[in-house]
Amino acid sequence: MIAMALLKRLTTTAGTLAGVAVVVFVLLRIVPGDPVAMMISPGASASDIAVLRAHYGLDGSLLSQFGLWLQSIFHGDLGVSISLRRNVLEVLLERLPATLELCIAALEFAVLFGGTVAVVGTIWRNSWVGELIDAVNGLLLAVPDFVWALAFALFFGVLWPVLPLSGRLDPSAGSGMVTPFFWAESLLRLRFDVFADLSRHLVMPVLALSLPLAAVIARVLKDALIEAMAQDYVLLAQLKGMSRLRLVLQEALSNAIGPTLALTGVQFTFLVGGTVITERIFAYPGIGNMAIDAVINRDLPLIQGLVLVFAVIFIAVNMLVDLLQLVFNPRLRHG
Amino acid sequence: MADTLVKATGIEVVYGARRRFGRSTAGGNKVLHGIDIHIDRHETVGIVGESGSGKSTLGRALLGLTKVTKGSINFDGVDITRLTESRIIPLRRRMQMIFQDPMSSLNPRHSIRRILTEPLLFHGVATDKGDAERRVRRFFDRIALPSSCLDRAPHELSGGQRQRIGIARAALLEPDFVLADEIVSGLDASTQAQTLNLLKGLTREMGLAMAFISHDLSVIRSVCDRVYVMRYGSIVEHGRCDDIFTSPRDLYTQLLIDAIPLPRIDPGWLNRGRIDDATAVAATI
Amino acid sequence: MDEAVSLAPPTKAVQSHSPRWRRQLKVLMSEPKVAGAGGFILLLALVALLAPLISPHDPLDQDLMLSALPPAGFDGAERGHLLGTDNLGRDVLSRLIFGTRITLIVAVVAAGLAALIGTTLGLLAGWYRGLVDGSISRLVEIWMSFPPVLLSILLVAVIGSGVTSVIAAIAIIDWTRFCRVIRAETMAQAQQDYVLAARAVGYPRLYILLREILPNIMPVLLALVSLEMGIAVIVEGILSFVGLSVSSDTPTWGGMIAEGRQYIHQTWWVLAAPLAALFATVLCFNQLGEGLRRALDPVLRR
Amino acid sequence: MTNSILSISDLSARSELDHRLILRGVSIGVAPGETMGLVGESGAGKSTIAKALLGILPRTVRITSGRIVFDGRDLRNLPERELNQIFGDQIALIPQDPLTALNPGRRIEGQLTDGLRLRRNLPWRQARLRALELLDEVQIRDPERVMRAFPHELSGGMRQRILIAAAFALEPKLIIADEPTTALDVTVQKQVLRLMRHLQASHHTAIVFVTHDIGVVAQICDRVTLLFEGRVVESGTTAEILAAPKQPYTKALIAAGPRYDRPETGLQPVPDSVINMLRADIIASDGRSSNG
Repeated sequence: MIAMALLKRLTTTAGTLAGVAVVVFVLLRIVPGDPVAMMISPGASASDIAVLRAHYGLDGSLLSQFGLWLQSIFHGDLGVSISLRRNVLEVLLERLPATLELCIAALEFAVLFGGTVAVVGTIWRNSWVGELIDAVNGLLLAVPDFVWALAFALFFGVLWPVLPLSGRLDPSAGSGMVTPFFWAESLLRLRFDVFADLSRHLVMPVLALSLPLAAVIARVLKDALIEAMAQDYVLLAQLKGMSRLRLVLQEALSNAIGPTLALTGVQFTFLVGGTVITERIFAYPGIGNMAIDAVINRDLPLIQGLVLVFAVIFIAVNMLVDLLQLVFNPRLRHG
Repeated sequence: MADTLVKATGIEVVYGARRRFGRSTAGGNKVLHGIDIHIDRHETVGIVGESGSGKSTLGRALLGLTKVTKGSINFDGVDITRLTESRIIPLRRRMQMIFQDPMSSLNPRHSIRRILTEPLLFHGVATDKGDAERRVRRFFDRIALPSSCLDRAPHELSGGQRQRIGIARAALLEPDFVLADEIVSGLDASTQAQTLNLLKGLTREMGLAMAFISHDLSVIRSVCDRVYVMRYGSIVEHGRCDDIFTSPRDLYTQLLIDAIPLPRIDPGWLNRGRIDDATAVAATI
Repeated sequence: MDEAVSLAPPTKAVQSHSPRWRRQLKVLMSEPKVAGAGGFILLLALVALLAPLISPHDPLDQDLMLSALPPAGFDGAERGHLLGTDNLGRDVLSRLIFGTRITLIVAVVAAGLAALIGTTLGLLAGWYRGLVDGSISRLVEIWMSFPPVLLSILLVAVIGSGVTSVIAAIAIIDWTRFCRVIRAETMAQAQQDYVLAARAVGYPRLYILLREILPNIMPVLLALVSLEMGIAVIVEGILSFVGLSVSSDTPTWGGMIAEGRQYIHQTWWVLAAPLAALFATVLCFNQLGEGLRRALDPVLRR
Repeated sequence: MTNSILSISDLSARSELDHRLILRGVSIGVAPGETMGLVGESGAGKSTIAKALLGILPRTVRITSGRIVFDGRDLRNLPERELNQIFGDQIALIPQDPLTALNPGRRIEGQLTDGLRLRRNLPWRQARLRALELLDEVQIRDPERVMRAFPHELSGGMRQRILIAAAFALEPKLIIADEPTTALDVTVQKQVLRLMRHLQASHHTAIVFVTHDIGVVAQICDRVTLLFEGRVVESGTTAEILAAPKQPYTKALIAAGPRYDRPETGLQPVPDSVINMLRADIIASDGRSSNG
């Protein structure tokens, strides 16, 4: 039964990927003006333009261009970035880990913080604690990552300057990191000085990205928990002498996670999308920050590469959510 | 059989069949297995069965609201099984439906006036708004509802009032045939009796034919002339109520009748008819 | 098994006799969130409309003599400039007031367009199911595989900056939010008995969608529109922050935030003022949405 | 009621929401091993009594007067710690809807053994064995498979048997059966009623059977208490109540339900005159008690 569900999910994912490829290809080709003109740096000679046109097969029909383009992507050849003069794939792989570390840290914090708030809000739902949580959560839901980032920059960066305002690592700390996964590597190699400095740089961007997700998780999980708590099986468990905390965690949580997962998945993709602006505000060297420069400089190959990377991440997240749904919802498994 | 109003022959309904280019392939579960049923004019026919017997699906199939995968349905001489939507509309007026849950069967955002008058204007039963309003008010007196209800929304009325609005909506269109799908299960004995008496009165006055679906044999006995007993999508027995209830032929019907607890002391009832639990278990997992 | 049945006669007493719409309006206003948030947004609209009259200074004229003045209450503040001036000597409060115009225009128009496209497709997908639903859902899935912010930046860069392209970008990207929610709500409503009853009466399919189902979608739709207006304000802020929104001389909150971010150490208030305004506006649209959802849903309210 | 296991005297309760009386001086006695039927139309207060006996009254309902003596002890002035030893242990519940009374996300085994492990701190292995015995006792064919199954894989009748097994697991002195067969098909209902009667005999547990179906009461209850809007209208052995009801409301309620064996007699709604008489009496007594 699970295999069939997996197969069905893979086919839809393939369909989506194909669709994304078509949209990216078309989006960058309908650009007014000659695509090459968009790509060449000023002062390039006529022969350079010809080479570029040939490279992208722009003289062939649209379909053959698309075929050529797809082929090159499968071989990992995302072209050369115009503004950075480097292979797009190489640049992406170099800066992606920074963004991944940021997103995963934000996800962990959001799940922990949002989950705790939901459980506490459920246990004391009939008291002022419950009402307070609802009110504060209502406000949190309204504040996007963009506003959080700027508010933190203002507060921690200027009024009470405790945290570094930009960058990922102080040059003085002398990283000596080998892999691009600084945070993980510094922990593994017990370089706590580097780890501490990295963390100080991460606090504000992580908080800015995770608070909106935490607010969604808190609200959705709490509603699902309260609905589960009203069921008879929780009443029976209570009569068996279970404590309130155990009632929530053992009886209600297992059934509340299913519905929460779907929404958390969607919201997490917004979080990943949010790195574009949050990294920009904190000058954090991830792929998000680079995306804005790519757009401003009309660096089409780099833009193409970035959009594809983001799309792959989003599709992977959605697939992961669907698989987790199977784990948490026995009814789906048995069909 | 001139006076047969509704006739269904060999009906099969399969839910969840994956349709490839119009042809429904294997898969999906068959809910009705070749049903033959007929209802004559001015006759009240009961359809009884436990949950999962397919009685509701059969009811909706009779009205052409559920697609039938095999067999045909005939309404007053017209084969409505594969009629296109536009061609079935004139017939719709003559076959109406009353629902079990009065809360969800009335549009929460429409006023009662709109719910009752719009169908009359749509089918031309009423010539204009004023005529429609007069008909509704006259009918309200008949079913003891205050005409001030007209300006209310459904959630502002009691359960009993909403149920009578549901009956009014069907009856006002002066249909020939009404389907009542579990309209009293979940009501108290008193309100149940009031609702059933109202319905019996209306069917007699308006000469309606009615298909009355219920899981409660006692209700069926006091409302219907004939009854069809259903189990797992098939009809196990049918006949006049007096015959079926006094001398049921099919084992399942006997089991069903004997399982009804009567409000009288009957020491032997509890242990009578011990069907082997294995069959019960096998049948239900 | 509800226990609390009053001694009232069997049929529920019928309440007052005022027409339905006035009662619905009274109910709307009784919801604190709707009254409060709605009030603030109306105020904002007034400020946008009367900007030239109420703004203390011309938002564009620079006065280098009065540059970088802190807001009132801090030492060195000038009486005429309540919220101080930026490093070019322009009055922050005036720019904020004029910035309201762009913000509201983008919010209302972009959210309206996104709602129009998304709701139409959502209704069709949720009601007609089958191929229609399949293709629309696939399109939504593909569209949601792109990060909205990056896509909007890309679109504006491609179409060219300016208010219309910002509005177009937001609408083109955020219609999926409406489509997803309205499709789910339509499918939920379609399962209710009142839809089957409408089919039994004989109304044609499209008639049922528009006259029976759509009114029941309204609470969700209205709440979503106000939420979307809040999101549109944010996206406009981001786009002008990145320098892609309106031409630089028309003041926008996002533009002010971008300048504020650059000189954050010298003139922090140039960042704080528009940020506070942005937050208050988004918060109000958000609370208005929640208030509407609770006020308009009869079941929730009872 | 000399040797009663449960004796409720003059119990009254009020709703905090609209300050109306839900129970008006209810007195009920139940002997050990006896089945007492609580009958009445919806809104009669039977479910409130059941919840009071399990200590799960909603926050908005407050008991204003009366005593509930269970096994010789007045529940209304016992410390919280002692009450927790009674509710769910010596007084158990058989719920109404088997669809929502079993946790869809957990296998049956955990839900059967929790009570044994928490209340009797039986080790895991012993609790599992006891659970298998219980499933056998409720005539479930393949206990091992059912233990591993999830609720959605089992029929309604099967799930109700499991809930009954769970109720009898801790050998309670009193079981509250809150409309236990209302959600079941009539053939399954009969099997479940037969099972409950059989288990009651072997465990000699008292049962308070809450229902609105007089037919079920006639077949399963030794004694009956008929309620109308929070007041006891009539009480006695099932035979007395059915054969010679003294109150007009009792007679009318028995006649209201349709009967397949006498189709012409059924379908007589309780006459308004009877209802108004009862209500007048209630308002009079409310007047006395509120200023008394």
